[in-house]
Amino acid sequence: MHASIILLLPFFSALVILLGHRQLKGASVLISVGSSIISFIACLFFLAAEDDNKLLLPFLDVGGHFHAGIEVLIDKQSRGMMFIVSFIGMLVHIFSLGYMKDDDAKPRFFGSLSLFMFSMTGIVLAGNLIMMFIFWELVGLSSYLLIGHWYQKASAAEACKKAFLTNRIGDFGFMIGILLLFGANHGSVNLDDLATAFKSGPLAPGAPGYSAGFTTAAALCIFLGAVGKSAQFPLHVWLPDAMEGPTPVSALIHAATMVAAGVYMLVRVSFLIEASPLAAEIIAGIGCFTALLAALMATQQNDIKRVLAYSTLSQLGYMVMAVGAVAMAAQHGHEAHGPNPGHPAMFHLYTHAFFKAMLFLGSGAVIYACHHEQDIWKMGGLRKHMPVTFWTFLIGTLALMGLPWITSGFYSKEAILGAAYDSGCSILFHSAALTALLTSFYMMRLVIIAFFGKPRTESAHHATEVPVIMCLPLIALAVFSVLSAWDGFATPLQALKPAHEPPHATVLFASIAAFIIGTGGAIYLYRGKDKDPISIKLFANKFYFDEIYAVIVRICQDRLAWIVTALERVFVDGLIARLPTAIVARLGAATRLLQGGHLQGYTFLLGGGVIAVIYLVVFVLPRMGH
Amino acid sequence: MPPLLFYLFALITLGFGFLVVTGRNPVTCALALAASFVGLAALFLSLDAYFIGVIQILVYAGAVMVLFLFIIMLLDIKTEEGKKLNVPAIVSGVLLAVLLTLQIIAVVGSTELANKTSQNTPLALAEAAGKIGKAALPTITNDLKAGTLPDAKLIGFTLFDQYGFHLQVIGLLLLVGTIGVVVLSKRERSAP
Amino acid sequence: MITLGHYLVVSGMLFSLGLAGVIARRNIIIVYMCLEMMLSAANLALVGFSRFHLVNGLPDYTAQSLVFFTITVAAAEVAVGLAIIVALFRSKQSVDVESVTKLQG
Amino acid sequence: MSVFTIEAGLAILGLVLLLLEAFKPDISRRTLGLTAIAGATLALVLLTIAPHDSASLPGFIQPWHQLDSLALFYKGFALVITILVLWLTLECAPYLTRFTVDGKLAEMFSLPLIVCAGMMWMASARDLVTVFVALELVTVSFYVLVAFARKSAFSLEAGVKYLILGALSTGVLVYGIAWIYGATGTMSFDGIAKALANPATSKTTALFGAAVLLCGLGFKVAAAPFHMWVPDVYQGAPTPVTAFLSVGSKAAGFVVLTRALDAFMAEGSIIGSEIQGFLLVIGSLTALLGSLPAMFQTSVKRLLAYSSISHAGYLLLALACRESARFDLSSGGVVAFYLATYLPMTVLGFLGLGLMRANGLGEDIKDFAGLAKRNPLLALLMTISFASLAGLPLTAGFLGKLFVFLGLADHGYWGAMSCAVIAAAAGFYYYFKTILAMYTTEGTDVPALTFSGPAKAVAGALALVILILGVYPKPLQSVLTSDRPAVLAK
Amino acid sequence: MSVLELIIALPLLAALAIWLGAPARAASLGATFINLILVLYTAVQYWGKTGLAFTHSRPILENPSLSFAVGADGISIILALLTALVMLAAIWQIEDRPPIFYVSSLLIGGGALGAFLTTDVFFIYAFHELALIPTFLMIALHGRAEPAQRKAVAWKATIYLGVGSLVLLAGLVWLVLEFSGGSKLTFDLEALRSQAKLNPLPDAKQAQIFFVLLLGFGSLVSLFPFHSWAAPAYATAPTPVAMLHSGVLKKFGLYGLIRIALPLLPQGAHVEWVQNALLLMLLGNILVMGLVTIHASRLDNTLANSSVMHMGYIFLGIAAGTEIALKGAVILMFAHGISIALLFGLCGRMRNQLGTLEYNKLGGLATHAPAFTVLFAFGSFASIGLPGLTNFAGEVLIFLGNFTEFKAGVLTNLQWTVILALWGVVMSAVYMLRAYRSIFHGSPATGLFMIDPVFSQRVPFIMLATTLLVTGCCPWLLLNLMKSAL
Repeated sequence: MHASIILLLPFFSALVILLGHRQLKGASVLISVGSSIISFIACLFFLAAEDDNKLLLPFLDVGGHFHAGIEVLIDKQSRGMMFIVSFIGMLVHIFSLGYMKDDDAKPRFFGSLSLFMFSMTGIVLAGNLIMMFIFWELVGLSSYLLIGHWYQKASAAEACKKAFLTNRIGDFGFMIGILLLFGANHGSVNLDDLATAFKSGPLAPGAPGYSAGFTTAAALCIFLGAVGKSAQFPLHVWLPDAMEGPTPVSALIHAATMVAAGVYMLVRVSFLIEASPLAAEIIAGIGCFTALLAALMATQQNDIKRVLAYSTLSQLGYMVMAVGAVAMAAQHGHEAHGPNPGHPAMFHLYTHAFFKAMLFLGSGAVIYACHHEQDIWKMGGLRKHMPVTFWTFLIGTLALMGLPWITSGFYSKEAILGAAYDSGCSILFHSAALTALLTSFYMMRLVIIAFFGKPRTESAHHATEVPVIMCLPLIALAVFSVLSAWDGFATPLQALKPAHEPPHATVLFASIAAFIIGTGGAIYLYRGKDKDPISIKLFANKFYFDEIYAVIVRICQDRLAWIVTALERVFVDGLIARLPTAIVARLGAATRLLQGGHLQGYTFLLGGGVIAVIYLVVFVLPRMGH
Repeated sequence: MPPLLFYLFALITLGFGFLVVTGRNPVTCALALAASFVGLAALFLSLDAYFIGVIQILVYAGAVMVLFLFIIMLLDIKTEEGKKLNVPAIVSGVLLAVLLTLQIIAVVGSTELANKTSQNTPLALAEAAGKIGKAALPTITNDLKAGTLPDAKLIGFTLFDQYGFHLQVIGLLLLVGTIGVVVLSKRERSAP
Repeated sequence: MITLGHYLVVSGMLFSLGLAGVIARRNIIIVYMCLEMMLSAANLALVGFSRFHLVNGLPDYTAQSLVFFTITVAAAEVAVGLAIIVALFRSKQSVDVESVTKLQG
Repeated sequence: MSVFTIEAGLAILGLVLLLLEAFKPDISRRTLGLTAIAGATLALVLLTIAPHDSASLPGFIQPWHQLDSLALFYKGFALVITILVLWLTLECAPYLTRFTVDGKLAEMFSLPLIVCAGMMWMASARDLVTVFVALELVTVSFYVLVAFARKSAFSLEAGVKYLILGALSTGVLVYGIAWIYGATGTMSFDGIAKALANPATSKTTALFGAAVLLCGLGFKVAAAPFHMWVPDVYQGAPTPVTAFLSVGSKAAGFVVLTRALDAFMAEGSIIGSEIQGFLLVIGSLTALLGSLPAMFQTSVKRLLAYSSISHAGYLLLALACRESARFDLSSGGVVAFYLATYLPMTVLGFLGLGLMRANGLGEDIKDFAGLAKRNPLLALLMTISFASLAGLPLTAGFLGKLFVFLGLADHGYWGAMSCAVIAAAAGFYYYFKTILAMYTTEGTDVPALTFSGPAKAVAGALALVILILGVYPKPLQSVLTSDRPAVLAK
Repeated sequence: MSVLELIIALPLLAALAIWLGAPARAASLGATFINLILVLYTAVQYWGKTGLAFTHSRPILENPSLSFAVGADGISIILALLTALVMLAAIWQIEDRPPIFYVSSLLIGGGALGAFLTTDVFFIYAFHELALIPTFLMIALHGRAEPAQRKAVAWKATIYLGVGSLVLLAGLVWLVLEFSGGSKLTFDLEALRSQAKLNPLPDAKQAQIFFVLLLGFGSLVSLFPFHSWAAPAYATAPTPVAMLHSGVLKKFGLYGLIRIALPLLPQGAHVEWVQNALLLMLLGNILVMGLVTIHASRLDNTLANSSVMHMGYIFLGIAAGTEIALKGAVILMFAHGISIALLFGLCGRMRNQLGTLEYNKLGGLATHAPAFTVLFAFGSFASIGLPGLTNFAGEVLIFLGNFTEFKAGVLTNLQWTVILALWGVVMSAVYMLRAYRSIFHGSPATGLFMIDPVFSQRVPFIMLATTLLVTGCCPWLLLNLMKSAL
């Protein structure tokens, strides 16, 4: 019941707004915000819902035992995730009321936002992979629409296209994975069914036809979907560009929820990853690599949103690594304890959602205040002009850096480091720690440059605190950034938290050391500077991935398309269309020559014809035994 | 017929035929054709087809060839001497003629039918008279009994007994021919 | 000994000769003569066959009737044909086969 | 009244018309034409009510004249095409008279009646003598008709070509008859069939005779390689005569061919399979040699000539499929069906050409440009005609082709079938080229084109027949298979 | 008189009436509107039923047995619905055009309806041919190019389609000969089917016939490598013709394969050489044509080539031949028809208003023509295969249908093909988004100005977009119609 309200409310809101926004005008904003608030309230009730897996609507009903319907799977993960989505969604809606006040295309924005809420809800509640895929694509669409909100800007137009296409590549793998599982599990991609199948069904080790390679392939294909959506290497390139969208969008979609959907999905199919050691290692490796890579890139970015974007990339890599690491640990017999243990990745997802959304909204407030200035070197001294924003932003930053024992980020990061440690792979653990260090470094760098010192430009100088309607969400999120990991807070969400184990000393040490070294380094380097004292081109230019990809796309796509088109013209059109036409035309012209108009020629043909016929009938055909 | 005569007439027929095909002057050709038809008529006679032989001479060598000559004279057609020969046409004509002849000879050679001779199929006229019996006119039967072949009578009997209708159609055809000639050679009126 | 085969060969040669003339000659009147030769050759074959195909011990006169018809038809054809040739001569001043090549292709 | 009397009456009517014209020179050609049409129509009516069995014929003609469904069908067919040709002559008279020396057309009304009688006799012929006599009557009449508009250089040239080649084919035909007679000892089709069933008959001789005879007949039906006369003669001859040649003369040729092949390919015939192979080869060749050059034609009349060659190819292929096992129609029946569908579409095509000539236009494809604007009705009717000739489904032309293809496929003659398919594909091209021209809009500031009410009626009726036969062929089929199982029905 | 006969006759009668002088727009819109209602009525009537319904037969020939027999099952009704919708939209969007535009649209639509709703092979074939003629004439006479060029394009298309039809005819004749059974040739599809069930042919023979039919039907559907007519033809065709041919008439070939070839030759598509050939060809459609589409630099070329490419997916469904895949194929046929008609319709409007469709000359249209942009987005995202629009349902069912027979670890050729074909989904996103980006996004290009059509002109497109949305969100509406059809 709740589930259907949560799912359908934003759907109708989106439908009404997108189709009728000309007639609705301002009312569309109210509809959207209202629906998000109602959804959130419904979600609070939903937190108490019992575990369930039921069919709401037969979407593709083909008969037989196959039906890919709208199935709602209610368990601890969907409940928790639903809370995050609806809560942050609501706050972003409210924040947008202020942020988008002067935008002409406000209804379109809110319509797309509602569409996103609908799609994200769908992913969270999805009880089977096909439904998940459906909403997976739909969040891609809403992300496309929102990134391209200011489509007149060429960069925004390119960015939304890039985001969609990169995600499509991921979905390509996701779909293959779904198909493989669909085939192997005899037509069911229901998550519960699959879990059973991997435990004791046709996909369990030892079942007839079991193949480890197949399991790995399926896991990696599914993982490719997550790589796209959660912007993992090598499909990470779209996320920084996605910052072309309005900042609330970046907060909601490209920080808190949508990009986390990949992680959520991986956790949902963790049975699959656990079934394949190789896949788990690859996933962990990719996540770890992404985390490190993005962190390095973040250290040299000057655009406030880009720093946050790379930080998001890095954190997503963290989560993905956690998924892999937990699976590796599980393969080593490292079972999680406790009655209802959560997953470290989910836990980090949960805490990260709040503080990263908070940071994005904060940066939005800064941008808003500085008249859409995004370069941190053109800010400075904002601490005094916008105190609320500064303090909330600082809390978020500290949470992200993992200020020990106080912020939620510390606990969740520690859980991941613990998982990496448990995985038995020391490279994972070391890279994770290094990433944590870098995180502290670049975040501190950001805060120091933007908020401390003195204003470096006019716009920074005249910046004032944002209106209340924008402050409120910041404050709410800041509170959550600190409290969300505390026991006793939001009891039902505890399920997201991993079983409480005393942290391993190494892990604890690494975590704290990373925080201190990173912060210290940043303070040492950037305090009072008006210019970046260090310049590493490789990091600033994001390891030249965009350029490399541009070359690859040009060769693999444009050149190939050109060549194939030429070949198609020459061979297909030439051999199948033009050649026979030419032959027939020649034949026709030749036969026309017979008809020269000369009587002697005709008599010759007639006489020759008679002779030929006689030859054929009397001398040839009888021998052929016709 | 003695073989010698057969060969003689065959030679006349074919030789003059050859002259028709090769002659440069149309008048020569027409006269050669008439001569060839006379030879052919003789061959008809040698096949006991007296009536046909006579008709051949009367209609062909007589009427038709006169018509040809008449037209040639009327139109005052020059000989072809001035004009160059159409060599490909001649070559192909000869080639086809040779091929066709070879084919016919091959067919003739391969069949028992061709070995029939007048010797092994003597006309047993008296016997035939008995067989024909009442189907024919008494005069035919009488002639047969007398040992002569009443060729003209027999062909006339066949024509009028079996092919009366066809004769009339042929008449119609001749009429159509006449009309055609009139239509096709009408002079244009001076003032239309 | 003269057999039916001899007659057939003569007939065939005459037929071929006519055909050669039809193809090789340019004067339409001569072409027409050659056509008559071919018809006659056919007649010879018919008469030959009729002589050796005995019905009641007599030559088969149905075939000879056909010969009779052929000769008549040939006469009518010659009349019409020469009329057309005369018309052609009147309009083109020529009876050469090469004077009628406008229709082609 | 027996059928035979009707035919004789028709010939007599032709003679009477000639006499009328000769002795009453001021008689209008309208009167003459209408009389001829009335006579032929009366003959058609009488044909339908006359007794339809051979026993009704006078005894003396029974040996060489028969009345089976094939004969009756072709007799009716000959009458219908004669009526249409006579009417077309009347319609085209204003411009035809410009090419005759005395501005008169009397023979153009009387000769078709005689030709019609000749074709009707041919349809009933039971022996080769009758075939020869009737065929020559038709041929000689056509010599006259083709060259009739002799003030036109084209007509005269066509006349000369038809004359020489026709006479040549007559020679070949008689030579073939001679050899068939020599091989079988008889002229009658029944006798030939009987003799060919006898293994003692000399196979080589029979084959030779049959081959030469079929070459002679092949000329009449425009089978390749004896088709060269067709484009030139069709183009040069006056349009009504072309229509007559292309429908009437061709049908007559095919009825004789059907009879001859019934004899040659009867059960147990020693030469049956060779003749069948011959037909397949010749049929495929004809279909191709008709279609391929047609693609390059700019004159629609010439194009129709080539198309008629191509259609002859399909018909020959139909004749090659003897026992179409699971088919109500025998090969002769298929040919008859095809010809019955061929009649309205071809006549309609030539009618359109005649009407265009009557409006002072040429016969080239470029003269068709913008026809849809000048006269939408005529354009539509011509479209129907050409679409049917191309063999477009839902028109009569498709069913005929379908039956041919069914027959070929049933026998597994895939080679011949692919030739027919290629020819049909080429056919699509050239027919639609013409249709396209009719609807082009560029450069068509030419005056409207008009034609008379009766012309509209006749053309409309022909188009309607095409469409109705295309979707409801049952009546035609039942005519062809009604009470005469022996010949047409299997 | 069956309601289906009325549905077939109505457009043809309207065309006749217009030719006789009836007001073109009113008559054709009236007829197509009534037709749509009738088709919807049949769909409602058929709801929950199975098998052939509304059957009626009028014999026109005894032996070979031909009859004008109508009848519809779910597939026919879905395709009839597609035809009625697209025909209404195509006719509605015609503006200031001579009556021949209306007449030809009615004839194409009527022909397609006839092909989908008759159950006699003869008429199925015949109606399709009937619809080809106006297509050909309209491209040649009113195409968007110089006269010589448009004629060349029209010829190319017609020759391909004509030859394809003849090959098809040969295949159909073969079928009729093989399956008529007894002593009588019949063209009745039901009779042929029951005979095929009773006496199935040996696999090798089925494969041969199937291949012939595949070539015949395939060239009508622009199966690679017999596709090179399609792109220029659609790019050149007048808008209503492009909408109707690519949207509706092209589906005939696929319909024929599903309706005639598969039931009669159930093993034909599964014999190895046929299947491999089909898979290669459809991969050509998807991958080669995908790249060719990416290379296109004009909207009409992109749309035309994409339409060729998408046929590959439907063929993939046919190649699988499982129930799920075939139902997916039918849904995709419907979806592709609606979406491509929508896109071609909008493309035609753009060409009329802007005079060019070159990507490098366009841009920023979304600013002035937002409604137009939304409508275009519906079409392009449907064609990308976005969930919520019908195409997705079709595609996903086709993909799933290929995996119902699965041995873990061993992928069949079919399944490898699906995986390769999935890459095409990425490619279609590449070119459609590029088109969308170049035309609507960015700053408005100078000198090119375009405003939204007024509401009445928007109606046909809204109708199509709504159809995409409704059936996309509720594909079971279509699936329910096909309960037992396969």
